[in-house]
Amino acid sequence: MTFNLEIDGQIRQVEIDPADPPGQWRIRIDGEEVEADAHLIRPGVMSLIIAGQSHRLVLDAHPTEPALHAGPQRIPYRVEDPRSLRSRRRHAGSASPLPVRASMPGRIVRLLVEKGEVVAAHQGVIVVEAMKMQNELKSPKNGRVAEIRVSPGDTVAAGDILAIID
Amino acid sequence: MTFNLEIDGQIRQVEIDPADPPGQWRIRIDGEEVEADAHLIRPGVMSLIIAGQSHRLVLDAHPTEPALHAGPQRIPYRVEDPRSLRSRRRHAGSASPLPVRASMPGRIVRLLVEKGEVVAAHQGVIVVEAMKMQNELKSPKNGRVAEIRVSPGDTVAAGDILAIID
Amino acid sequence: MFRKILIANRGEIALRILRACRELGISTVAVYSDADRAAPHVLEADEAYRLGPPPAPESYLRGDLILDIARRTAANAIHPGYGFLSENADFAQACEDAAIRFIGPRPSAMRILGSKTNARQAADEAGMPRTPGCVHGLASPEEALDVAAAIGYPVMLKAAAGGGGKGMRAVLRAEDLPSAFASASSEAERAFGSGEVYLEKLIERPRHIEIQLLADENGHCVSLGERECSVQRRHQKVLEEAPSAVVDEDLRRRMGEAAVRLALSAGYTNAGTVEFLLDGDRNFYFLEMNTRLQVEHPVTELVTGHDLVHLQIRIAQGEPLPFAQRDIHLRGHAIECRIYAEDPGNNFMPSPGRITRLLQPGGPGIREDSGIYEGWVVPVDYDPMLSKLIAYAPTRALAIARMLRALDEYVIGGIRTNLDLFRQILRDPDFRAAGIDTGYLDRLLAASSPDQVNPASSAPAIAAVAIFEATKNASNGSAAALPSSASAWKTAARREGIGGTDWTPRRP
Amino acid sequence: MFRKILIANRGEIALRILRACRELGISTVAVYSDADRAAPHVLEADEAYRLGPPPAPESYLRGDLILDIARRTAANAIHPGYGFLSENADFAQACEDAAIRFIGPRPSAMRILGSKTNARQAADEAGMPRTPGCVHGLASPEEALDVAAAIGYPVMLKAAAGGGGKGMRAVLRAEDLPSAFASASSEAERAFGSGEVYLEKLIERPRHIEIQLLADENGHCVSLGERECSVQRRHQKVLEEAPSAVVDEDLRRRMGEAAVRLALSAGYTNAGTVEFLLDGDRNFYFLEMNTRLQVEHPVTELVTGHDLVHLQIRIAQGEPLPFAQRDIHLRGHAIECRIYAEDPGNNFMPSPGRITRLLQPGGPGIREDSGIYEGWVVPVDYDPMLSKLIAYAPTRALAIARMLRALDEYVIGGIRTNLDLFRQILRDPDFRAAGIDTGYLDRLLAASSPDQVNPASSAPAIAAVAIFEATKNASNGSAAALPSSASAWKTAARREGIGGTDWTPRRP
Repeated sequence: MTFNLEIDGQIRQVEIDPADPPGQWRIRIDGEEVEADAHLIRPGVMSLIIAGQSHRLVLDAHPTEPALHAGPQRIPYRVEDPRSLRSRRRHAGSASPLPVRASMPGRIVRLLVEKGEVVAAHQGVIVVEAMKMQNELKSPKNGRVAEIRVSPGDTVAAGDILAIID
Repeated sequence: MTFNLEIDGQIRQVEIDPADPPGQWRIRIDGEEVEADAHLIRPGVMSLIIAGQSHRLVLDAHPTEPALHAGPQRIPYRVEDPRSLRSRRRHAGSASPLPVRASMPGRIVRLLVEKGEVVAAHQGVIVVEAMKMQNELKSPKNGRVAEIRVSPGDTVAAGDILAIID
Repeated sequence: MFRKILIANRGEIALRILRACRELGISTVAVYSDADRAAPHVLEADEAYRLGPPPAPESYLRGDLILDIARRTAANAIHPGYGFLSENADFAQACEDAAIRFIGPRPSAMRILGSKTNARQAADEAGMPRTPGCVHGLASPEEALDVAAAIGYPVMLKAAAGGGGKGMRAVLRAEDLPSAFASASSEAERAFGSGEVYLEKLIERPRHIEIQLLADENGHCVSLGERECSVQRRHQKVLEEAPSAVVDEDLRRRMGEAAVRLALSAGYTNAGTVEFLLDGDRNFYFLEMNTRLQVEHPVTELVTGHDLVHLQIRIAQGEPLPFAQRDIHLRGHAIECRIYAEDPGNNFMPSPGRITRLLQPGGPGIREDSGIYEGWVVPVDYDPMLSKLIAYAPTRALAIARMLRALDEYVIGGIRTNLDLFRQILRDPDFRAAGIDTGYLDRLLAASSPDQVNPASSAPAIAAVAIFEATKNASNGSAAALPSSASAWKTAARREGIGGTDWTPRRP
Repeated sequence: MFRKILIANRGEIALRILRACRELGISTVAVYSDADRAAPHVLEADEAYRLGPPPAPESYLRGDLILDIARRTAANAIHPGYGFLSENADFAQACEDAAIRFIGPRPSAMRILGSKTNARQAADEAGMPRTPGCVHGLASPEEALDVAAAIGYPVMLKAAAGGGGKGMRAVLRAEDLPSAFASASSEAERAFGSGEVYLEKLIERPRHIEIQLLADENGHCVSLGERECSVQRRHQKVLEEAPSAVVDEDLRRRMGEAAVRLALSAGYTNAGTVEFLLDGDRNFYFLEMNTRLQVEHPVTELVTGHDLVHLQIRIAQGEPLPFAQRDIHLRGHAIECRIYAEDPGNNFMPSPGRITRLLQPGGPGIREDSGIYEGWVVPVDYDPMLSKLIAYAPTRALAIARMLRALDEYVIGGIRTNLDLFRQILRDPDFRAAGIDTGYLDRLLAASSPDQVNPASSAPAIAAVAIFEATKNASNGSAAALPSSASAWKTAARREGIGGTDWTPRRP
């Protein structure tokens, strides 16, 4: 099995094959081989031993951002469909459109950009209020606002796509 | 939904219907009506409020004996197929055959009865050894040994049927 | 003796009180809003009754409904916990009128000490040092200017009915005072239903030190030592410890005696806390009194060895305190972290939602007072506190090390929490040297970059994602399953045969 | 300072030692058998290495493999825990030879105090009271008859290398002695590889009281008070407490001083326990010394406020004890229950298997040293201890109440446990009055009917089964699902709209 993994802003190519006995895996990360011994403690909690080092890894089933707890660290990641990645690589320089999603339920307070506007990565795009606190949602990339799907006063659910940055 | 429940040596007829709003149930136990408000805490763990009394009930998924933890009590139970019960009631006085099962993995040490022998409920039938301790398996009912499926020296798994009492 | 107590609260404190009742052989009545039907305090109580919809004014603040349930269930007493109705003298009075014991001080004492201006007058009468400033509400901006001129700038405007930073303004110069007065007053009006504000001298870089009191109904009052609560974010406590690293025996005795004097002068009974500011020269100034159990009471329990909720109940039953001041000895050091559903990386936005994964710490010296479980959905309607994690050890340094160990064992998935914030505090050299004041945490947060760079993702994390992906469909049989404890056992059992095991019955 | 410690054990004690190492900033190496690949001590360690198949002689008793792993990982020290290699002087010697610190006493002290006959000689030299009888192994039944005649019947035959009731026989009359001698000797030979037996006067209805010692490598030794371990089943401890209800300051001091003298006379270092029998007139008799950490050490930690594993490590590093005898003060009362996978209703048969459901207790005064999790399969290969549940409270009565509260919160499903046994003990009037001796529990069990009649099954249990049945297929959508925390939240969120919530940012 081969797939691409977006983790900490980097894209890594990962190849994985089960080995013997059960629980042993051969994994290549960008070509570099790792032998891992994995046991499940309970659903989503894995004991992993790599070259004698013992690790506890816990899947964080966050609704919008899958992540892994590795020791004290919470590491967000995204598993990419190999095809979409290939197509992205082909059109190098013009990355695919990315959504701005609500990270929690709330109400739209105001829009900070307009459709067609050029935005920088991490620039504020939309302000959402929940539990009497305001939260500025940021652009995931440098690009142009392709679409805005909400207006001030709308209520939104966690994970809703509020805008698309092209 | 109607079924029969064997619990603490008694057989109770239980009828259950969902009520409104979700979580409310109307339950008749041998004709006596109970209104229950049930919420799931996590799989197998239920919060039940009946007439203001709050109960924590936990399913004990034991391999051979389903049971419920109700407060500090562990209550074994068996849900009966309505048909088999009806047939049992029709032939009142001659209950159906019951198995003697291994309650844990072990090795057969000796047989205390022979095929055809008359046995009383709770009479020792077969001795099993595990972890250097011996365990006497008892007859589930008054009856006759219809079948013995093991011999001394055999190893058995938890839940295996070792004999049938008719 | 009480036979039955109604617990008019939710979350960890409801569960904590419920456990105390059970230990004393008292049965318990829980109340809940619709958001809390599946909450731990409902699950563990003997009886449980619905109050209403999730918003607190329609549920946990409905004193009328709560009293009605107490009457119907024949509860002898109501424990209000903290927050909600705990400092509401009218509710305490209604309980008294209904012949149901309110577990806390009498309404009269609550009225004196619950208002900050009244409490400042009581402090004066008890001969207790307080911050310079007024002891009555300010009638006008002009009066505020006069008082400020007399005590000197910088000054602090505060709401008389307030707390938690609401209606509070630091004012450095006279020209800023009139507008600060207006905004503080209107904020106080909105938050507490009273616009009364007063003014006191601003103590620079103070430590927040508070004294725990217990007073029985026979006029016997003891101090159970201090807690240091200087680690605050925007005037809200985040981490507390006992004892304080800067309070010695002499200062502890003097603060304790002052606090006891104040309580006795107001006829105070039950548990209460007197809050002080401590300046750089270790002068202490009365700040306010909290007429209830505090969130941070466990650190005092760990260093004194006493159970404050047991004692609250016993005092309310009319029992005398079972110890005298000379019997109170502090031992070891305790630290509490308030674990919140909030995102420190995103301006501390609350992060309600479903807890999809929960691994809780344990072992020596770790106590967790928690109100959550795996699968619990943190409601949007209340304070987002999930749990209080408390570490106890012989010394402050070991308590810090133990807390860090426990934090590393703790995993909360599905929502964001402030677990990382505590790692940052506990590793900070200033905190470790006890160089803290009430501005400490805000400075620490301002200094640390909000967008922390993650360390390079490591091979174990990538390998784990890969294995989780490769075994995702294992339950359908379509892919290799990950072996677990059960498979190891099966393999071993098959190989060994059951008779060949070497279990030795001796237990050391 | 040690950089790295290998923990040559499994289960709760491995995890407990691992946590101590982490708190002291020392990295950890776990070892495991095939049955323990998914065990908590493997999961939480920094490094983990396989030893071999499940049986202890092929894994945790393989000192050679363990030393090899310690060498390869550059571990500075090995902590043996209890059981397995912890009292093996040859292993301790092998560690010393490999320049790896064995965290425990020197092999020479282990050899003196590990043999019961040698230890009895040392007790005589230290001027410590012991039971009348011999201080050497008995050469023949005739010698046994002579000794018994001299001290008078009843007498007790014991294995010199023994423990846990193996090779032990009470003898009431001379005519029974020769056959008892033969069977005790052959049982000892089988269990310990040495048939050496000795004989002592049988103390009637004794209490088992033991003194915890800590000795540093500078000749400084202190006693940390006593533990009462009289609640035993067939000579195996089941429940322990500290302090003992019958030991006063004077007796504590005298027993402590005697224990310290013995330890110093043998050049003992690190943690150790001197076991005594106490007769009805409160005379104490030396029984044996355990040259390692005890299972029941947590009750001492809770009443003294010290961490014995921290101190073991610091002593092994050559540090002096950080306190003197006069600094040791006992506070409050602690009780430990050893939770086993065994079935008290079925002759205490071990009950290995998968833990399908686990609800663990928590809150004030409860410590759990556990080695299990939901889904863990208790292996058939080792002692079936699952967990140690420890309750601490200001008084013995409250510690009992607290333990009962915690036991009621505890649910272990899928296997049988002895949780109910503890409820029975803690509710027993004799136990509550501290009227216990080493025969107490066997008498209690003999008196209670083995086939306890269950109370009539109640409506809640039947209703719960009915609802579980009715919702069994809910995940397939074929039946009504049971609402959970999540559904309550969704309903509320829909109804309220998110802007209308009343979350108040103030935190008490």
